[in-house]
Amino acid sequence: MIRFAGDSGDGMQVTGGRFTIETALAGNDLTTFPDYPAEIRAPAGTTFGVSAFQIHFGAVDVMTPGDEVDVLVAMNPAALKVDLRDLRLGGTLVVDTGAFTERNLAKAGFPANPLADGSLARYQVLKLDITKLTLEAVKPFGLTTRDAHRCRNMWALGLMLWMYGREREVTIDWLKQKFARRPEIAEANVAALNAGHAFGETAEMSEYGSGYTVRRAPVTPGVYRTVSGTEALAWGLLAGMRGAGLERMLFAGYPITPASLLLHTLADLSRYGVTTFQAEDEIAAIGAAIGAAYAGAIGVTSTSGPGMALKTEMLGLAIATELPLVVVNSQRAGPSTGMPTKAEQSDLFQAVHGRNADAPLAVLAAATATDCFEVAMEAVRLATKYMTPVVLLSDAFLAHAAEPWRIPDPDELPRFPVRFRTDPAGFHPFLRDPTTLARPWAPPGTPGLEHRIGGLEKDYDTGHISYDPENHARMTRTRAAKIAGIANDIPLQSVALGADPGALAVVGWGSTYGAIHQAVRRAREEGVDASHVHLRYLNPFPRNLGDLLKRFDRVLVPELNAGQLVHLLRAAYLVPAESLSKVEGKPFKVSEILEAIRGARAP
Amino acid sequence: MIRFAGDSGDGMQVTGGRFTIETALAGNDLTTFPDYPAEIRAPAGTTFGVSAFQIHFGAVDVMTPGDEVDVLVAMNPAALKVDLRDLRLGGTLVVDTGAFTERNLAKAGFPANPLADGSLARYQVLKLDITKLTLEAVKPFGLTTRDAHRCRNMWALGLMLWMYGREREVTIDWLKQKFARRPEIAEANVAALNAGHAFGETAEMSEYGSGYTVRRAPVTPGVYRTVSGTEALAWGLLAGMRGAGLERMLFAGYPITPASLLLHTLADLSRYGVTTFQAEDEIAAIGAAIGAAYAGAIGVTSTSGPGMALKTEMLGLAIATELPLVVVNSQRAGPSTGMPTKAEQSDLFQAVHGRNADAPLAVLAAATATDCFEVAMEAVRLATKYMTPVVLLSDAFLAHAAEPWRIPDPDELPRFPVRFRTDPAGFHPFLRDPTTLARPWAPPGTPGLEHRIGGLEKDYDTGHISYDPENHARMTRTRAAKIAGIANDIPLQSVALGADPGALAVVGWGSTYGAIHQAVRRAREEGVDASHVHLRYLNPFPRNLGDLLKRFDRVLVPELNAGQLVHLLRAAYLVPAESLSKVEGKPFKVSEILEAIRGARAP
Amino acid sequence: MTVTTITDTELQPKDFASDQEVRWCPGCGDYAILKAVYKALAELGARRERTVFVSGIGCAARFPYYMSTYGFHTIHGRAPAIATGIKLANPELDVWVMTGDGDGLSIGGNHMLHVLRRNVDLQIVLFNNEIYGLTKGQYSPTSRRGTKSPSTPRGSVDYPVSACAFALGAGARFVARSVDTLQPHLVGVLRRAHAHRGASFVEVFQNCVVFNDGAFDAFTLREGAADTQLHVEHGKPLMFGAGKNRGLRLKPGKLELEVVTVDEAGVTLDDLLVHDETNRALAALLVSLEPPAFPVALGVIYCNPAPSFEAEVYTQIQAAGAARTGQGAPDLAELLRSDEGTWTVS
Amino acid sequence: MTVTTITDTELQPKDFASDQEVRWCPGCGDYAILKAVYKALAELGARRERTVFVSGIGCAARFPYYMSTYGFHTIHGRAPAIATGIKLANPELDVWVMTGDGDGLSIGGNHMLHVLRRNVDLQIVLFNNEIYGLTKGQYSPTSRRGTKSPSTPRGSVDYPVSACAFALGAGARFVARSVDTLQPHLVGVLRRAHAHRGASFVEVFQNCVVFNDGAFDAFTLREGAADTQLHVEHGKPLMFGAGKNRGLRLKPGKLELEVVTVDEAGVTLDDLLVHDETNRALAALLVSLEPPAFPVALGVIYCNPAPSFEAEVYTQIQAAGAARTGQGAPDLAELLRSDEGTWTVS
Ligand SMILES: Cc1ncc(C[n+]2csc(CCOP(=O)(O)OP(=O)(O)O)c2C)c(N)n1
Ligand SMILES: Cc1ncc(C[n+]2csc(CCOP(=O)(O)OP(=O)(O)O)c2C)c(N)n1
Ligand code: SF4
Ligand code: SF4
Ligand SMILES: [Mg+2]
Ligand SMILES: [Mg+2]
Repeated sequence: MIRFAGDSGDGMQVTGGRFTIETALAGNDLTTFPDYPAEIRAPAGTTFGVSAFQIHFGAVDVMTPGDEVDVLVAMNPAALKVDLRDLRLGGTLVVDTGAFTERNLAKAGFPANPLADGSLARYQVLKLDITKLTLEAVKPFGLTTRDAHRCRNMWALGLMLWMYGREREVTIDWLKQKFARRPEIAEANVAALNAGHAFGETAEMSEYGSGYTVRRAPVTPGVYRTVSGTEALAWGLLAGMRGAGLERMLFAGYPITPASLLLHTLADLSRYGVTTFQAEDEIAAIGAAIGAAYAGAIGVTSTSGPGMALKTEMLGLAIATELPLVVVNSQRAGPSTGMPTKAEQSDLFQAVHGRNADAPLAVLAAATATDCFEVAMEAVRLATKYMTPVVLLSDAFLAHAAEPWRIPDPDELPRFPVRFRTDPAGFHPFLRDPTTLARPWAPPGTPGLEHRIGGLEKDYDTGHISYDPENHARMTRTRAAKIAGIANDIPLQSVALGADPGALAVVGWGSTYGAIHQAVRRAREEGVDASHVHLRYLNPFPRNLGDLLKRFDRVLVPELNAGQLVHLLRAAYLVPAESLSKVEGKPFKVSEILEAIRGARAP
Repeated sequence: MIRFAGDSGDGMQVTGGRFTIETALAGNDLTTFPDYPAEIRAPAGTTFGVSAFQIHFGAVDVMTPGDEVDVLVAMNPAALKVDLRDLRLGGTLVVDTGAFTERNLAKAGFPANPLADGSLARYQVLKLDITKLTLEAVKPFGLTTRDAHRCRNMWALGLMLWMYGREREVTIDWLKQKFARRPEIAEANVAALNAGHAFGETAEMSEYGSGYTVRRAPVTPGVYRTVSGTEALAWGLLAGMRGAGLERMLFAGYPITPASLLLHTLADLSRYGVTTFQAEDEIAAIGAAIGAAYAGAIGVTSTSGPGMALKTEMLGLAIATELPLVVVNSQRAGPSTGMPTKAEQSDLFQAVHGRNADAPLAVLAAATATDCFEVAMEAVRLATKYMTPVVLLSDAFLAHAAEPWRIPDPDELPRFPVRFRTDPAGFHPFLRDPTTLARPWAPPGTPGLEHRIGGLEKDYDTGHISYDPENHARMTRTRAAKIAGIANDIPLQSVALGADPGALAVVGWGSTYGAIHQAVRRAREEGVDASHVHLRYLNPFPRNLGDLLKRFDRVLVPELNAGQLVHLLRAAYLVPAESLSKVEGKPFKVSEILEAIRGARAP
Repeated sequence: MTVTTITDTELQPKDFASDQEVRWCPGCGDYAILKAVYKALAELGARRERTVFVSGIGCAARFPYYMSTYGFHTIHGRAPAIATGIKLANPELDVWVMTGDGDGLSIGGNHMLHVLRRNVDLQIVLFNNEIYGLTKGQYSPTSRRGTKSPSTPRGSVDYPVSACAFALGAGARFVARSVDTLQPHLVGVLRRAHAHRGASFVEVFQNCVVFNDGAFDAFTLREGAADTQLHVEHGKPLMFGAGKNRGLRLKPGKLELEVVTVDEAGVTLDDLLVHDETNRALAALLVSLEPPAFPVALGVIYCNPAPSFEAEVYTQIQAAGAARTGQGAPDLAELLRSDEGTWTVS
Repeated sequence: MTVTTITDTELQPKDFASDQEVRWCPGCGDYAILKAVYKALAELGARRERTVFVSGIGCAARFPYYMSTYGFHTIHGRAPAIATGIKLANPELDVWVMTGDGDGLSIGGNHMLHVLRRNVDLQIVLFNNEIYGLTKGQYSPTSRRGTKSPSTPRGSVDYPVSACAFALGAGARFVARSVDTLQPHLVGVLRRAHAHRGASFVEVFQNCVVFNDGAFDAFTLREGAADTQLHVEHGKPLMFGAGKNRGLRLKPGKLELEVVTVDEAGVTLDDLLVHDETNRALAALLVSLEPPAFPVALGVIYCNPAPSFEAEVYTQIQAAGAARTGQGAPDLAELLRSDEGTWTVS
């Protein structure tokens, strides 16, 4: 695993992105994870300003950004300060000595120069004056020092591509096209890239040889690209809209980290039938989405913890009026403002229980960047088929994580056309479909179906306001039955890896998929009888889940929260599930789960 | 049990109130329940305009408003229409024939006059032209017809007081004092009261004799009064403020049914150190309460379902900043606007789980009108001692229900003085008390303790902002441990009635206390081995609760929701607790619980 | 739920009434407003199936239940947000927002600000009874200082907000005022509001007979109305009074209005200010007039149209080369192809 | 957390700085505002222990961390509500609300409306950079039409709200404006705001170098400032310009301002409007002035004091016969005795 780390201005994200593509092209399976500085732009050279990009790749499916870094490229002292802790002992450290100036060392808070004081003895350190080497390489193109300096990342990329025996063509084309309007910049970057690569070839570097080259991973044929969780989510929502045969999606949001990315991504897609609306707050955002749903579009809103809290009352209205709505929650560390840029899975309770009164809705969670595409489509399907709000749980990690993705052929995508009500005969707005229990969707504009809906309780048989006691009981039961019924319309829970029945079921949900999967695989390699069960449907649960779990001696539930799914499973099935909790704003390490598995295995 | 029912304008609440006092004076134990029309004032004479007041009394402690009515006083056709359904077969029905005019019958939606069409055959019907009799009785005082008409309720009261052999003196004094400025009105009302009473004495009524007189109930000596749940809550909060030795309470609210009553009650008590503030919405209300808590007062806010939803984000802030706050939720039927005047217990999930992130707080529930006083004091104690928001769950029923109450001697009330931090030495705002884990309360104005707090995660050791992973885990654990630790500072869970261990534990919380208690008592009289366990502490649970429940073969959990406490108990203790759910916006009937107990008993 | 089938014949006021029994207190001003809306809709030939009434919570907010059009009784204070979503999903719909002084200016003030500033094409009718009616009489943000209510037993101490001053400050482009009891006037104002493309803000002084009876008697009572009401009309001098001879002018050199009498102290008609609907400063001065010193300004006080929000949104989307509908839009395949490059595995 | 111990000697600006490293982008206008606040506090002899800075969320809202006073970094948009609670609990405290254009006017618009109308005694400083800085550059309610941002790639279409026009419409009694880079002017405005009892609203044009650099260059650049800035002073004629000879007057007979040059076309000094802080209509006209046609009005535009909310609340409570404190108040026993009657069981 490689990590590129430098100052926000050093272009580490681009460098990582390019390395990713070249690696994917080389047929390796991989996952990547960018690590941006916290919300506020920090002074250059400081530790708050460090930006990093990490790629984990190998022969067979890789699902985590990995635990320990094999090669760390540190473009300045601050980056070294922040990221060294993750470099494995004996790992390779590439540093740009040119950036280790007094000033930068001070800014990073190094009392002495670590390159000099022997504190790096436990690593293989490559001290290269990348700055100087780059400036020389690009001299011919007469750039400003600033622009020339900006080519450092390409030099570093070139070196890394050489180390792992990767190609450069695609990147070179991309550079040319990207700087089409400023050819000298393009040329300079290409030159830096080549220089870095050439440098690798030179004698001094031979000992690192191409020992790093990694075997190809077997992959299904098709056209591939890398996709981030946010992109996959955005496109999945669009694909869902298409699948439902709807004309329009209204995506209403209010900026909040890490959810804003989805708003930005969809704002660019208006040509595809999505209207984006930046509302004055999260309440107005979900309100507009509900209004749009009432008017016959699919309403979507997206936010994170604090914003989710503000949507609580409106969710109640959507449940009471039974309108199709998708609410995406990119979970972050809390409570309150917490740690806005850090990932957590702690909004599950809120999604399932967090409203006044008995107010059930459907809850789904995406497991990987590419899974976001399918889960988003499924959310639209359930929302429109059951006339209900659906909460889709993502998190700060999935929002940024990227993976290679086989681009689906639009014709192979599912279709679940909505039928708007048009027939006035016998119509009332809460007349239910006998199987789904969904009410009819009759948008304004439909002649003869004029009707009124609202948050007050309604009569089961007429849809009028009703305070009748028995009726309220009946409506409450029906709302619950409708959501519970979704269990008959979703796949039975399967085991992702391992035996069933078995000794230990490791049950997860959301972005912990990769870490759990790797841990279970390694445990099995060690001969531990462990199986991986990963939930996409958190409310309702798949109808076989209880029986499935009861076929295991023990159930371990790793979560990035204080123990929420484990609580829901215990209540639902009375299984003595145990919690493996991590609340550090970071993904699980495979080793952490593996240890717990070993521990749980012991009787 | 008696119910007075009439038009909103007929003064049924006053009538009931007076009957209550006279009954209490006669030494009977009782509970009352007013049933107001829904929020909007409806046209006079219509069924939406019916106002009723019900008194249930007997020899030994009575805790429910009772199931079936023995005597129904119907002052007009609409009242008959609405309330007859609750009159037991063979019960006594007193009607004012004078009000059964064509117009009123039509307004009430009677095709034919029920007094004439024999549809009331199954009841003992007393047809009295109360209107005419009243007008005659008050003629001497030369009132306007409107005022004269207004005396009808006193006539009916007189009759009922006679029926149950009650005194009139206190009521007569009260009337004189109430209408001190308009003696003719006072006289007329007294005359009507006496006329009704006298009428009872006359021959035609003899068959109803004083057979209704009820034995005295044994009660602890002391000075008594009737108190509603809302009054008890208001005074309990004040008593809590006194107990904590605080100078001031800021009560910030936004009107909402049925919570507004508390705002109204406290608005009158400014002389006692409470400042009330009607905010622009529920968010601002809890915001102001948090600001006040930060500034060294006890902050209190009160609302109902939809308003509670809006407070979600602010609750997160209060948890993150660890400020003492009491949030009263008068639960009503939902979801969304639902049935605003109807009671439900469906906000328990929201109180315990309804926030983003791992955000624990303390949750208490009041069981009876008088219990509101103690629970309110306890809420203030826990909030100030543990520096945490406390959610106090009440409901639409408790808000209105009234009971006789032994007025406590202020000196016997608990004291739990707050110690504000004043010493700068070693201070930081998240320095914790080793036993309670509470942080210091250092209000602005204290020299040398200037500090900054906020919603971002803080360093455990300095209180500064921190994004450190391990620190976040530690803070999350600590916040949870602090709330969990409250379990060591509250009474062990006791059994309210019945054996321990036993065959069946009937576990309740909140306003269902009376119905469950009666049902368990009757079941035990039938020889069923059932016990009543009633929870005041819903988070954390008393530390012996798990063991206690495991000592019973079965656990039945009656709730006015779709099954929320039962879920929490199953998750916490893996006990196969069963739910008895009622969601009709009405209290349980004793019979409903009794049946369930009989059923649960059967193996 | 009634099924109303469309007839091609003109709809009468009564055709806009739903089958639901109207449940306001007898004598409530809301009845009159309901009547005026029926009349206005009939007069402007509204289609029931294309008309939507959106409300929050409150007595006023029960309004949609009494209409035979589409209706959405939402939650407290949020109607403008939901109405915005409706317009964004289907700009063809004719959307009305019915709100109260608490619903629209207390809990809902922020959405009101933004829907006005964005200029979403809606008719917003604010029933101002200066009280919280539905929750039984607490004071509201428009209640005058000293209002005694269940939550302010000794009288309120905060300064009320002026609905129209707020709307103007928020950037509203249509601000008008009327009174529940002034039927023809109210109908006219509602028609003007409907004709205006963009957010039309209409404040209606509405009498709450139960909790705030007579709050507006100072200028709404028939007798004396001529002297207490100033009916503004674009291009006409600002005149009022039984004698039709009193008017408003700028205090010489000052930015203040004063009441003058024509043909007294040398005042001529030409001295009077002429109403200019498009002048925001004049509008601000007019809405601030209060009895007894001044008459209350009624009618269309400000009207200065500009393109509406949802119209601009779709103009931009079309400009971005969108097909009319999501289904007709370019194929997803094109979108899924990456600008960062794809690769093929075979 | 630093423990700052009180000295009786005068506090210097630096004494108001906390030990926390300031983390705004290099060159951010927020630094200048922070400096001005330090200076203003020192000049008016503020006590650290009695001063509280309350903020919501945003770059601007990080402000309290950089103060050595008490501080509360609350949640997005809600600072005015929390500040109101602080004042109601302890009116003696000197409370500042630091907010941004998104925090104060987007999500927080409703609380801003009500805190202004209630006239709670606070200094409210709104850092207007016409952008959402903290969340990386989305447009805000004060962004001009056509603003390209991550959420509006083709430019925003909604009409911005004017912070000061909104404040005036909300009933604010103190409205002032300054610029981050105008140090002495800003310090002066902050001192006036502090002197005003009641809600003081101060809009500061603040440059976000990263996401909206140069947004205010049209009138904030040194060169030409004399012609693009109108520094208003109560009682002084509204004049500006390099030549100190240009001014504002009312278009004859109209409610509109026009720029005139003294001693040109017969214009004399007396024709110019004289600034009257207490005239709301004038204030509304002044805040609406925009370059290039007009200069931007800076300084104390409106100041018209009235008793503040928390003061009135306590006056009323005392009138109700309250003891100074809850503990000193009448005995509960008295309260618990019922007006409906009690009875004794022995
Ligand atoms: C979130 C929420 N808070 C409070 C309420 C209670 N509530 C309903 S209507 C209302 C105010 C009504 O006043 P107004 O808007 O003036 O309407 P009116 O009844 O006077 O016509 C309030 C506080 C509610 N339904 N929802
Ligand atoms: C409830 C909630 N919604 C959204 C956010 C994300 N957020 C933080 S600051 C901000 C806007 C900041 O803009 P502004 O108030 O203008 O401050 P600036 O950063 O420009 O100084 C937003 C949307 C949040 N923290 N909380
Ligand atoms: S309470 Fe007032 S506003 Fe509401 S219906 Fe009755 S009279 Fe009308
Ligand atoms: S993002 Fe803009 S406002 Fe925020 S700190 Fe940077 S420059 Fe300042
Ligand atoms: Mg009102
Ligand atoms: Mg900003």
